[in-house]
Amino acid sequence: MNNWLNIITANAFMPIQGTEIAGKVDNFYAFLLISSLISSIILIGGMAAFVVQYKRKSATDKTAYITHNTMLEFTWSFIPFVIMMVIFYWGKVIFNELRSMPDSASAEEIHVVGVQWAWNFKYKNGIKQYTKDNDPNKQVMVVPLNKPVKLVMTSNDVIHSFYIPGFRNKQDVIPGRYTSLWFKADKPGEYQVFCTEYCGLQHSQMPATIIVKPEAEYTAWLDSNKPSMAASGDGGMNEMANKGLEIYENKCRSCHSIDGTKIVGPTWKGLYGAKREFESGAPVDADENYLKESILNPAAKIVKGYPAAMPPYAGQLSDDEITQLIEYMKVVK
Amino acid sequence: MSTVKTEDGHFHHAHHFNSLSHQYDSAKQGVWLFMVTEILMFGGLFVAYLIYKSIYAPIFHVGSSYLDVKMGSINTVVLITSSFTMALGIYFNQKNKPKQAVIALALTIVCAGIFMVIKYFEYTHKIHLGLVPGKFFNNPEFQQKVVDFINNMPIENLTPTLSDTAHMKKIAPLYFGFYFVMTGLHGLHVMIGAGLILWVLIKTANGKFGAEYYTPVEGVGLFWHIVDLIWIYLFPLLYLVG
Amino acid sequence: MELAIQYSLYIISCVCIFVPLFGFGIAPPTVIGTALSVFAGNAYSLIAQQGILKNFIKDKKDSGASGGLIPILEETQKLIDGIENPGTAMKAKSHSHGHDHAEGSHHIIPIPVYVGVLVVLLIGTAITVEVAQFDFGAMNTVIAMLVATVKASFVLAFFMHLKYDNMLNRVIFGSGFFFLMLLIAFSVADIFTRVPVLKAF
Amino acid sequence: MSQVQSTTQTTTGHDNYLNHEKGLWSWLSTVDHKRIAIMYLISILTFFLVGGIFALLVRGALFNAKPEDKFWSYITPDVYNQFMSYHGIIMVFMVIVPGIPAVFGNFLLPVMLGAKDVAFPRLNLASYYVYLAGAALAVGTLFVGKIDTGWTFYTPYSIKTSTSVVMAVLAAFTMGMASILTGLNFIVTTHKLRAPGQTMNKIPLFVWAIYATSIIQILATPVLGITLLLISAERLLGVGIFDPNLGGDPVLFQHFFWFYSHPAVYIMILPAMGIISELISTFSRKTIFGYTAIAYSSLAIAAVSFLVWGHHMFVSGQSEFAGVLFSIITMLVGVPTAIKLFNWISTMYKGSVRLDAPMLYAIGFLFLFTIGGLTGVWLASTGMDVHFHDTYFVVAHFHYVMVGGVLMAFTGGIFYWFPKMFGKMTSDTLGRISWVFVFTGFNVTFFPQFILGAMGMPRRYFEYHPAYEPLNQISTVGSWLIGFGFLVALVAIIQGLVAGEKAGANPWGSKTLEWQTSSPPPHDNFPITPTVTAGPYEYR
Repeated sequence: MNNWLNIITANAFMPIQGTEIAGKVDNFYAFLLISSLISSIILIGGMAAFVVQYKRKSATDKTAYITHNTMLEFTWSFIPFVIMMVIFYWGKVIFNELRSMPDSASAEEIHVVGVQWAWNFKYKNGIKQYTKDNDPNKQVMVVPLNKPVKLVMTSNDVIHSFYIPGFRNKQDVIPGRYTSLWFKADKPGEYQVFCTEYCGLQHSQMPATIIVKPEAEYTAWLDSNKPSMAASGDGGMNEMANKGLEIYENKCRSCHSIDGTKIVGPTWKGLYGAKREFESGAPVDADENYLKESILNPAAKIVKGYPAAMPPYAGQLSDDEITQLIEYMKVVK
Repeated sequence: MSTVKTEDGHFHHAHHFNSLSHQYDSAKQGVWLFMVTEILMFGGLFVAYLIYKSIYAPIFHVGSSYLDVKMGSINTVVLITSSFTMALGIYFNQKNKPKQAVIALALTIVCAGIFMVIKYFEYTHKIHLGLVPGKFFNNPEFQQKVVDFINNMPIENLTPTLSDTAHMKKIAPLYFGFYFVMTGLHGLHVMIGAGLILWVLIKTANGKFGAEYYTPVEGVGLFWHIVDLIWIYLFPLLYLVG
Repeated sequence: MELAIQYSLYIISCVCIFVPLFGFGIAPPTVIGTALSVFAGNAYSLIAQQGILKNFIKDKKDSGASGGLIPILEETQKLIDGIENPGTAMKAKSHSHGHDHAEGSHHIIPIPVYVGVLVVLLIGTAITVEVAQFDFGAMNTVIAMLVATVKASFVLAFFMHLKYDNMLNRVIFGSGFFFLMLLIAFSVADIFTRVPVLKAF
Repeated sequence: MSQVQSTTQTTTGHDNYLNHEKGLWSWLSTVDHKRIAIMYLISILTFFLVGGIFALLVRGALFNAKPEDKFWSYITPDVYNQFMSYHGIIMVFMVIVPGIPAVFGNFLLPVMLGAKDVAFPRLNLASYYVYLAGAALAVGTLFVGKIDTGWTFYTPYSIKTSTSVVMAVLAAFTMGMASILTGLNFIVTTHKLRAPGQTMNKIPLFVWAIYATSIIQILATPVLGITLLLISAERLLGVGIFDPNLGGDPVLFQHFFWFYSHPAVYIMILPAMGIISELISTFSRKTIFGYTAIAYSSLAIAAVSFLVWGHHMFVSGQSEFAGVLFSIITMLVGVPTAIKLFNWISTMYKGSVRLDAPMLYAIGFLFLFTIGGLTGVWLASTGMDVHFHDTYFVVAHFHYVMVGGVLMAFTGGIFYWFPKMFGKMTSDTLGRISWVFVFTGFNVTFFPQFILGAMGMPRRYFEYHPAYEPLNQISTVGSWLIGFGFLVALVAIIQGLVAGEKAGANPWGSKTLEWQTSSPPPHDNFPITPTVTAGPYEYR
């Protein structure tokens, strides 16, 4: 019984409602479901009835000669038109609500950067979350309950799309541009995030979780995770290496680890100066020249045991940026 | 199409048409439909051009100053003249004067040749200066000029996109992307057109056409005029509008 | 006739619903334009297919009227026949003329006209180059495009014989530009109505 | 009363287009539109088989949620992405877009108009070879570098990926060229080569549909052409028009792409609608209800299709205003579509309906297209689409329209016109069996995907949340049923070719012009050019 009620309230098959707008979307969904059901009963039912009723009885059946009926044609073009305008308007109202951003004073702003194939979240107080990180605490975006959250999003490489089924909201994340998305979660809990714009090899492996916490817990989380000055300054790293770290986080991190784990490409831990063995050709010491070549034209030397998956970065990184990256590699030990 | 000239000097229309003029009208309609596709194909480029030009005006302004207006103007005149001689080629075919028609068509091909030679000099000059599309671009002076131009702009004309001079410097090669793609595609059409004109020239010389039947000349002519038409728009857009 | 009433009713109701929805921005001209063209299309099809014009001319002629609008109407009817039944129209022509000379399509333009067009085009080029020396601000592109369009229409009309060609080819070619306009209009409707996203930190 | 006083009596039935000339070369160099249509049929069925195998592989890979459970370890994410891309590219550019126009349009359009051939027969042959060249390029990528962008080639992914995108886009460009040439040919044929008395309001609705399709092909394909050329320029030179790194706007690419690809959806479905009009009228033995409305609605769909492409981009970063604008115009497409559906159903009213295999496929079309069309309205409304965009809901919707619509009509068309094409009947029993499998299998495969979409499962996922697993397994099983159904249809075709009983000129008792000549038609279609005196559906 409960299941059938669900169809009427249109929770049927839809994910849990995490926001007020989700409820509105679901009401609209219910309307569409029911009106479509009625329409298909009329159309398919009518068709089935005619097929049965007017089955051919003999090879010489006489049929009625009806060419057209203006009144009927007008009716069945006008009534769908009116219904569709209602659907349009209802959809437009919801769409406007989904897209009209809260003013920045009252909203919590979080920056989202999509990379192949992970999400970077950055908070105002400097907290950085990276969804492909080994630390499970970092694979989430924590947001406050009952407070509008505005996401300012961009991408570092290709188009991704930030989709939260529970909030019925989705927005493409585009390189070279900012897009935004907002929600006001009204139920605490965990919500799934998907990438819905095809972005290559691990398109399906970039999920994230949004954790909605009551405001007090949220503030506590913000404070306890606030990066200390020492950590962010990263003692011992010079300015060049620091800049390199930034580039690493934006462009390299999803394929190269700095803690020795194998992701897609080789780890950078202890890379500088080590001997490299290749699928073909003589081994080489990883010096500046080798590293630069491997960044600009990765296909030249493929490290043994790894796929030739890295795109060339010629034209995407300047010479300065490459030097900074190599400086950073020197630091990763 | 499969029209043949019989021994007594008359032309026979293909079996599925009623008459020669029926066939002529159909063929011409076909050619016009094809011209529509040409217009829409170049049109796509023009749309992109207009949009980017309105967003990144300084790049296009500085970029056009790097093109040689003199060479562009000569090319325009050459192409217009070739259109004229092409029209004459059709005219003389209509009047059953194959000799004059061959001369007119040959002149058209010569014009196409001149156009391509001038284009060649323009291209090599640009390539020499490193003024080429993004991947191979190598001309810091051009990028600096774009930045200078933006710095000299009145402050109220600056959009957030333009104020980011580092970014503008990076994307400055965009103009030459457009220049090479648009003129390159157009140049390709000029060469195809010249080839087609050569084809109808040979057929004219062999007496395959006459006042009754000259559909291929007309069709090739339409194609050639479209090539001209596109240049008429390309020239001011690339060379003159800063 | 019934059909026309039906569709006009339908279109009027469209307009009634559209205009209040969008205010007087881009939509009303588009909607009204579409509505008018659909009206025109319907009227045309009625005239063409139900022979209204033909009957009208016949009635008038039977009642002895001549002059005035009648010759024009007859011409129009011929044009419609040409578009509707090219096969039969063509047959009729080749029978009556005995020779393959359909009007329009084989029109020969004399050389002086071509020379005139050439001169116009050269002058046009000179004007474009000259005008580019002066700065009209935003009008630069507009002026250049206007001159180019004038030149282009000369090429189209004379070199490409469109002036003497049949209606259908003109419509075909025009449609190319029309759909190009659609591509521009809707792309621009997106790109220039985007709201920039501002970062708070 | 049929369209013409039958002319079949004068033909002997011995000389037809199949035996007019002999030898392989006479086929390869033919300019006969009927032979070209048969060559298209063979190529398209072959590519359909290949695309179908890719579809089965894709569905097979999705049987289990996690990679470690997948029953075939060969399929890794990159292989899956390639399969998914090949399925899309082959099915869209090589099967469905050329499908009905190139096969049935080529075969029937001149015959239905009472013409001896299409306007430009040699161009017609050329377009076949251009199509084959494009197809060869596309299949060639299988051996040179593969392709993993999906059929949409979205930038900047298509610029960055290391697969052979240039070759693939050139393939699509070449096939677009073929599609332009075919469309151009059909428009001129329809304008110029109608038999005496065959006015525009006496041509069959299938011709109307093909005509409207050709207009779209002419107007939309060139924009795809330039877009694809720009992608290759982008990869080779880095011109920057679509590359955000160099100042380009990837959303502009989507505008350009969908300016073609949305009308392309109607390139696919309009001819199918034309076939359905023919089938329903013939098998109900009744005049089509609302001829004018159906004919004009084809043109209306063609026209409006150019104004709605932005509904593919509601969440892609286009402005809110543009989204709303595209949404309202999209709603208008629903009206002519509804007109068509209602008219077809009313055609059956007080008719004499016979459920032969072609009619079963037509009924299947109506059923599936109703569902596909209605869910299309859901997706056209902005508020709902934000949730459904790029989920399995979209996948299910367009498969309901493309497979449920186009392929049902295509298969129905094959069974319907088979006697005309080859002069032999197919087995009705086999035809019906294939329908049962295709129809059931189709619903089993794709209905669960609506639910998956509502639950939020994104498309083009290799690995997915375990909660979606049961429905995916149902879906995969359904795909096997479809595969089996089409195999049975193939058997029916081969059986008909080899051992089919001889068909008369007009086995279904239809009134349109193509049935008034012998089966198979003679080389010139009609011994004497017919004079048309009545409309195409005069069942009195």
